[in-house]
Amino acid sequence: GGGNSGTTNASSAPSEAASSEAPKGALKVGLAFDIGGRGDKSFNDSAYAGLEKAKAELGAEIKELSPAGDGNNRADLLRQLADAGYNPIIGVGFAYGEDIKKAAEEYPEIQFGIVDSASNAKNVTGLLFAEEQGSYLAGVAAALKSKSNHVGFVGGVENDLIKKFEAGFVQGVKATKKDAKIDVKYLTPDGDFSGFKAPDKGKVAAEKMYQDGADIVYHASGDSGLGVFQAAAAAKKLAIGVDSDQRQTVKETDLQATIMTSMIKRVDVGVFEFIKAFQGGGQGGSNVTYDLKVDGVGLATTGGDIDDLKKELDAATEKIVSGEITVSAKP
Amino acid sequence: MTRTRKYHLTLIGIAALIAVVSLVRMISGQNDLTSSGTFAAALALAVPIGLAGLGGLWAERAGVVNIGLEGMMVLGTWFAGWAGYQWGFMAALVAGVAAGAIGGLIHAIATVGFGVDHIISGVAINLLGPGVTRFLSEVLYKEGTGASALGAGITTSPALSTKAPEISLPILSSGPNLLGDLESTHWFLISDVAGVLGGLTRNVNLLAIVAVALVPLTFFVLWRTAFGLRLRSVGENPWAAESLGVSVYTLKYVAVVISGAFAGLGGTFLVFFVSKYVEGQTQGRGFIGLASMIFGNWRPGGLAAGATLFGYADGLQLRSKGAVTTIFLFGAVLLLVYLAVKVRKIVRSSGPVEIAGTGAKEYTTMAAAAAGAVVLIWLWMVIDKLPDEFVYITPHVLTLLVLLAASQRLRMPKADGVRYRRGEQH
Amino acid sequence: MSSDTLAPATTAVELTGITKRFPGVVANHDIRIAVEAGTVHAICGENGAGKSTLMKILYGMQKPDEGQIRVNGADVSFRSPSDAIDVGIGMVHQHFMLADNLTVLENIVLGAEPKKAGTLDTAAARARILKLGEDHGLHVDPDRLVEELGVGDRQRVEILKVLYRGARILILDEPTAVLVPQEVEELFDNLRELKADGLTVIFISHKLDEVLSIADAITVIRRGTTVASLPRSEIASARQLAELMVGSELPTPEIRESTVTDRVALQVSGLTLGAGGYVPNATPESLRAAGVRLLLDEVSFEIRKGEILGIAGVEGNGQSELIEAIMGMRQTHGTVTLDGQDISGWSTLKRRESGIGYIPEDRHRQGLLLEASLWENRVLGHQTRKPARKGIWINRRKAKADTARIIDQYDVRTPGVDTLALALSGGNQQKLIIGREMSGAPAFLIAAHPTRGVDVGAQAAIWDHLRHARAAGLAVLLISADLDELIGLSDTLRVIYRGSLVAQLDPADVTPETLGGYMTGAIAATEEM
Amino acid sequence: MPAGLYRALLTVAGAVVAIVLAVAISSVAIVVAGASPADAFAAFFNFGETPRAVVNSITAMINRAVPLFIAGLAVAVGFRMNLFNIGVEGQYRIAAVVAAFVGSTFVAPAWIQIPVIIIVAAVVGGLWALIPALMKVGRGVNEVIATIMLNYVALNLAAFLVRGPFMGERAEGLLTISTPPLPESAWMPNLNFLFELFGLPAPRGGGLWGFLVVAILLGIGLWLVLERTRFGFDVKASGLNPSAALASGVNPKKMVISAMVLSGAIAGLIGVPELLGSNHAYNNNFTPGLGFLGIAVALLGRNKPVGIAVAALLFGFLDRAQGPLQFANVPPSVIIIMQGTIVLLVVVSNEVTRRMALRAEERRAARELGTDKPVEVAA
Ligand SMILES: Nc1ncnc2c1ncn2[C@@H]1O[C@H](COP(=O)(O)OP(=O)(O)OP(=O)(O)O)[C@@H](O)[C@H]1O
Ligand SMILES: Nc1ncnc2c1ncn2[C@@H]1O[C@H](COP(=O)(O)OP(=O)(O)OP(=O)(O)O)[C@@H](O)[C@H]1O
Ligand SMILES: [Mg+2]
Ligand SMILES: [Mg+2]
Repeated sequence: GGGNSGTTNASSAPSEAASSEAPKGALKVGLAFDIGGRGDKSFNDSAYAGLEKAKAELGAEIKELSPAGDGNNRADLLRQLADAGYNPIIGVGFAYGEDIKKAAEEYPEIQFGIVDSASNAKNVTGLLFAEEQGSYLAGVAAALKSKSNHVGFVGGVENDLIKKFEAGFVQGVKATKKDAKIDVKYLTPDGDFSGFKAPDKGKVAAEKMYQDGADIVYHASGDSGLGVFQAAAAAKKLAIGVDSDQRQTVKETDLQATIMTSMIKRVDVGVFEFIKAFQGGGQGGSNVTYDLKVDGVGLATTGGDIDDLKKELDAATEKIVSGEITVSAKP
Repeated sequence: MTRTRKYHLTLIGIAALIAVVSLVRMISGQNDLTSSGTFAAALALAVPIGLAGLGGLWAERAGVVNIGLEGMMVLGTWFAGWAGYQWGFMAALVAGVAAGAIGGLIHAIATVGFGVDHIISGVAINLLGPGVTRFLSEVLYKEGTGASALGAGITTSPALSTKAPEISLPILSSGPNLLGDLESTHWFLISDVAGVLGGLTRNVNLLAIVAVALVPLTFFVLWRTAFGLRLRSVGENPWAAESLGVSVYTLKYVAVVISGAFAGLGGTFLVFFVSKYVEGQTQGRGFIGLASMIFGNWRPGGLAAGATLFGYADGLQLRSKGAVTTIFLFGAVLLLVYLAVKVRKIVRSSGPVEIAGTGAKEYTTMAAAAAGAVVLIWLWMVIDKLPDEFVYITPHVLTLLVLLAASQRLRMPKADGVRYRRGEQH
Repeated sequence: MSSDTLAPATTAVELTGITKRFPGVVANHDIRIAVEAGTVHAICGENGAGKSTLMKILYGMQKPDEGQIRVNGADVSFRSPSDAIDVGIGMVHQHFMLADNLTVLENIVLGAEPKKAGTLDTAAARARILKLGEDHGLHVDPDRLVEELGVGDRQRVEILKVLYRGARILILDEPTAVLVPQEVEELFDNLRELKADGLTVIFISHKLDEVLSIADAITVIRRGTTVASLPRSEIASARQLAELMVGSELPTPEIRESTVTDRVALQVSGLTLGAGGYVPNATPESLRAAGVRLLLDEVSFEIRKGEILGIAGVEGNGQSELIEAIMGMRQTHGTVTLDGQDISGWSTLKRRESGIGYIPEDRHRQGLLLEASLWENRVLGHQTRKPARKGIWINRRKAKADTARIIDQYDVRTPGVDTLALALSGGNQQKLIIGREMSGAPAFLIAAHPTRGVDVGAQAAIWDHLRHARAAGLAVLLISADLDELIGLSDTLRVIYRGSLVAQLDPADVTPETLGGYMTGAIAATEEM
Repeated sequence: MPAGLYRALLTVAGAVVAIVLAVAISSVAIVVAGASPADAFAAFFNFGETPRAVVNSITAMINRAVPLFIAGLAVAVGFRMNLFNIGVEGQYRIAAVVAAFVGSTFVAPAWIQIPVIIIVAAVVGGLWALIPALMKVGRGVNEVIATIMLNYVALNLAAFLVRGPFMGERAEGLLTISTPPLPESAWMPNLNFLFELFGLPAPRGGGLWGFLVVAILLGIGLWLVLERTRFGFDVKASGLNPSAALASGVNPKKMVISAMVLSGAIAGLIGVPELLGSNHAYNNNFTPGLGFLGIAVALLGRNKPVGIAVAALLFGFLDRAQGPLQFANVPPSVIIIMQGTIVLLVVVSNEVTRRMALRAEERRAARELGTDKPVEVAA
């Protein structure tokens, strides 16, 4: 596939926008979270960090809204922010794709940003992350660290976003060790988001992988990842976290020790840069991909478990940035 | 007498089942069918379902339908997480059980006290459980709180400060681990038994043992004590019970509160399993527990079988896709066994009456069974990889199939779901 | 109110000034009764007179608004039945109070369980029950499920429940309503024995000759108050007693002239049903050969227009199955023909549409929607017929008008057609059902216990309606436990015993005693047809 | 006072008391959360500053109420005869995905295509509900457990269909998977002119769903069916007393099948307003949970269309406040607590008032008969 085709042309957008003149008047930024909402110690909190930074550094007035537990009111939240005079407005999560598109058509005078989904209107900026690239690095690290030549991947929900993680990871492992074995398991089908809230299922799935001989399991399963870490701790093996630096967000010391690294996705950077660009007069209609080149994704080094792989990882990063390696977004 | 025979029959049945599964394992090479890992997972996944089911059993035996188990379980998870991170696992246990019991009390007040329809009150509790817990998280786990510093978030509590002990059987399952060695030989039957036993005796959470013990305990209390007799009489005919001086309201209250406590215990087990509260971690197990109770004909043994079946299928599904497809093979073998039994019976007793009376229908079912077996074997050979969506639903479909086969013999308590008012009998 | 401080010490129960009001109804008003110890004291009164309420008060199930209860000379005040049980009172209720899915033993010991080491001591309980059964001639199998028992056995279980608790004062609220004469005799023998042992019995029945045969004293209640309290010796006849009860003359169900025609309305032939339910392709012979117990065993009869065919039998001998087979609610072997047309394969609905009316044995269970209005109850069973129907719609206007007609013709005491059925007393509910089933000129009527639990006044009215309809050519299948009713109303009598019709009798020269003999199998079958 | 009016007044009074109590309980929660109840309740009624914001808010509330209303109707059909269709959730998902796919494949003028989509949804929902009905009638399988299990099956089947055979193309970079979009001929006209009638601006975007009209007609139709037809009578009879219904000639098997299928067919329509009104495709974010909420709505509305409409609007009203509450710094979960307590308290008060009404009825009957002379024996 060519999921990352937008990468190169757009990744320079933030810096371009930042240089323009900032408009006068109060900056009122609205943000609508994905299910889970603020305080999830992950994706949403990362977005919020970007928002707070905008408040601190750009003097923005901010308002953040969480959707209902089943996410039925996403579109309403966007409209409510728009009606209350917020501009720009950011939707966190690809699930806002359709709703942002409609809201953007309804409110052409307002700028929208959407995390994890491509721009789909004149006044929408897609804030994309090259998860597959970060996952590729996770794959490289896993392959190098694995003694059994056997690693695993646990996905929360079998949707295309999580499949990007799987695709990059598998490619990274295979590129490093051709004959390595990779177990893949998703917890729930697409549309059933309970897979992000099922640590017990994550634990059972990861347990099986460790029992079969895998020694490193990468998870992209939200709160279910907790189960993966526990399985790793019980089996005295390793795991790779996702989204934020989980070695820091997870507070249990026994679990921290199992988290070899985490694939970080800098939603905070994306959100902040988008707001900054808006202040500089940036217009939507294009995508910004936060990839390895702009440090939009990457591996966490807390704990120092992968410090010895720095050379190999830098090399892989180099190749991806230079375009020598293209990481596919589809398994 | 009859009881011993039933008991023996059950044992023989289980042995036969393991033999068939072992056979299927040998044919298909799917060792996960009887691996200790699968059974450990099955146990862990079955326990919360079984506890919810026991909760349902207690309530329904006293005549109160409890569809609010899910909500009570949610309350159990949250409070177990909240107390557990501060004061350890014993506190988690107490808080989880108490929270579930309070959910039960609300249900009891509505249904027993006010005579509200049982389903409706349960639905309201299912709304309230997640709402209240989310609210509590928003208040107590928000940024800047001490809990937040300990790793709490809006969707999770901090980890339990102490964990419930896990227990292994010495020599057999730990240390020399004889069962593990046997299992890895993959011998017919022997490895399977070793796998099953190993899975059920290695690193078992204390609460799982408690939960399993609660099944016979429930049977004992409900069927062997005076209290149990009174409780069941209330579910069968509350007016009769009332006329004999049994305090119907009190018993119903007690039963429903215990029911909620069981659901809360199930929630606590979920928290123990991953050592913290995670929003949404009950995953509809309250409903599945209710289903397993109906499946088990409102009896503890049957309920445990239902929960085990579900846990097993779910564990298998999570662990190995390949093993799940062998369910086709398993079904085929079962049908063939059924056919063999039928044929033998007909050959042996060729009484003309029986054949005349019931012949046609019998032959039709036999033909259907044979055709089914052929189709299943064909499916097993053709579909080596089912689409994932079909793998996820294996437990549910299995439950439906078993119900289709066995459901007509079910018998629920006669006054189950009936609104009872003292002194009113139309 | 200020009477007997001098009451003799032998008074077991003394009720003074008992008043109980329900919303809008005064069920008991200043009732006073004194029951001597060691006697059988009967209480009589028409439906709704307040007998059951009074007994429930004595048993602690309801609290009196005013009045005093004295048991064995001591003032008592009951908060619940357990208080009453504690002072030695036991009650057998008008309707069975048994849990079907529990065993006899469990039903008996419930609430007074013997315990051993925290568990239920079933062995001790079993021994005690068997001993009690031995002593009082009440034989039951303690380990059977109650749902498998017939009514006679259930009645015995009810009495054992009371005895098991060591009650010295027994309240029996209409215990004989479902028993046949032989069983009644047996029960009375038991009661006399209990009396001899010094127990006190309070006995309620609508069957006045029973009352006269067992009671030592009789209290009559009318409209919630005591109107008379007499020793048995002061009452000459049932007629006199009835007049005390209702203040007028006792009706009789006799028919004088025959209206039987020669045209067959309903013909039933070879109805057969095994205990395990309907088996396709089976025949009575094949079922018998396979050892299946038959609930219906080749039942055949015919009813002509203008004829009432009475079927006598102890409950549980296949009457319910027979009715359900004729109504199409249960699949059986054999054929049912209505007006020469084979209707065996028809649905219940179609049978009703073609002119079968049905007065069910249990009006609350099968006859009424208690929480629906009277006019909706009028529509029940007539959904597809005029005047209730208009195309796919229910014709509310006409249905209401027709309900008003029934209320008028059948003297249903009600404020109006929109009243909920549950607000009516049992007798009035029954009259509504009869009016409904008679409307639309049915060709054939099944009347199961048409006057059960109905007081004498309403009874007479119901008999009258049956007689009129019969004169107009209606064929009736009458099933009743009231043998006087059966003998008095029927043109032909058949006896059902263990699923088959065992005797055909002439109501003109049969006595309740011989009838009872056939019903219990004491007299051998003399099948003639 | 006529008995009917008395009963209605009693019911309304009970509901008001219940809501007041629920408000009091939620206020406690709000105070605990450190916010002011006054602000919170102001937020419920704060529909926005500008006319357009008000219009948007009203639209959001009604658009939320429409599917809830239909879900309530679907559930009520079964509940009226004590048939517990817990499977509404699965029925509407399956129906929506199939209807969306059929609608995108079959193109015709709007007046043909829209009805076809609606009919397809109803048929699919009805067929899916037929499964538990047949299981119950044929094998005596309890419908509660069967429908719960079938919900999981439906959810997965819908996911499979939208990811597999029914998947449409999607724009580059979009991660939502959906069926092919409906052609414009299948877009249901909106009702924005209603706002214009009052001189208000039209809401933007999809606007007020045109399906509202269908829903109202459905409610009236169902009311007629349940209250005025023979079928409705049979449903009521089966619910009040199954054995009496049987003896009256009602075929219980037929009733189970027809009520379940009718319930499923209505359930099939739950997703249609969203499909025709705004999404124009079934995607993997399609609004979930309507079936379960439908149970609460139906019970709150006492299984009667008018009551269900009121309950659905109440839920829509509460749900709409999710945003405004957060603007007022109140945790939005207060809404779920309010919904739960309202459901619980309203049913408690329903029960209390129902009993009071019955008591009054009996008393009235007794009073009016009180003048009767002693019973006379008819000759
Ligand atoms: N729980 C109650 N609530 C309201 N009214 C009641 C209640 N129980 C009885 N009644 C009223 O009290 C009156 C007396 O009823 P009761 O059952 O005592 O009559 P009864 O003499 O036993 O009649 P029957 O011969 O039919 O058994 C009834 O007519 C009824 O109106
Ligand atoms: N438990 C009760 N609660 C409320 N009302 C009652 C109760 N029992 C009886 N009633 C009222 O009493 C009247 C019926 O009286 P009652 O039960 O004495 O009739 P009955 O002739 O004995 O009928 P049945 O033989 O069917 O019991 C009705 O008005 C009914 O509403
Ligand atoms: Mg009575
Ligand atoms: Mg009585």
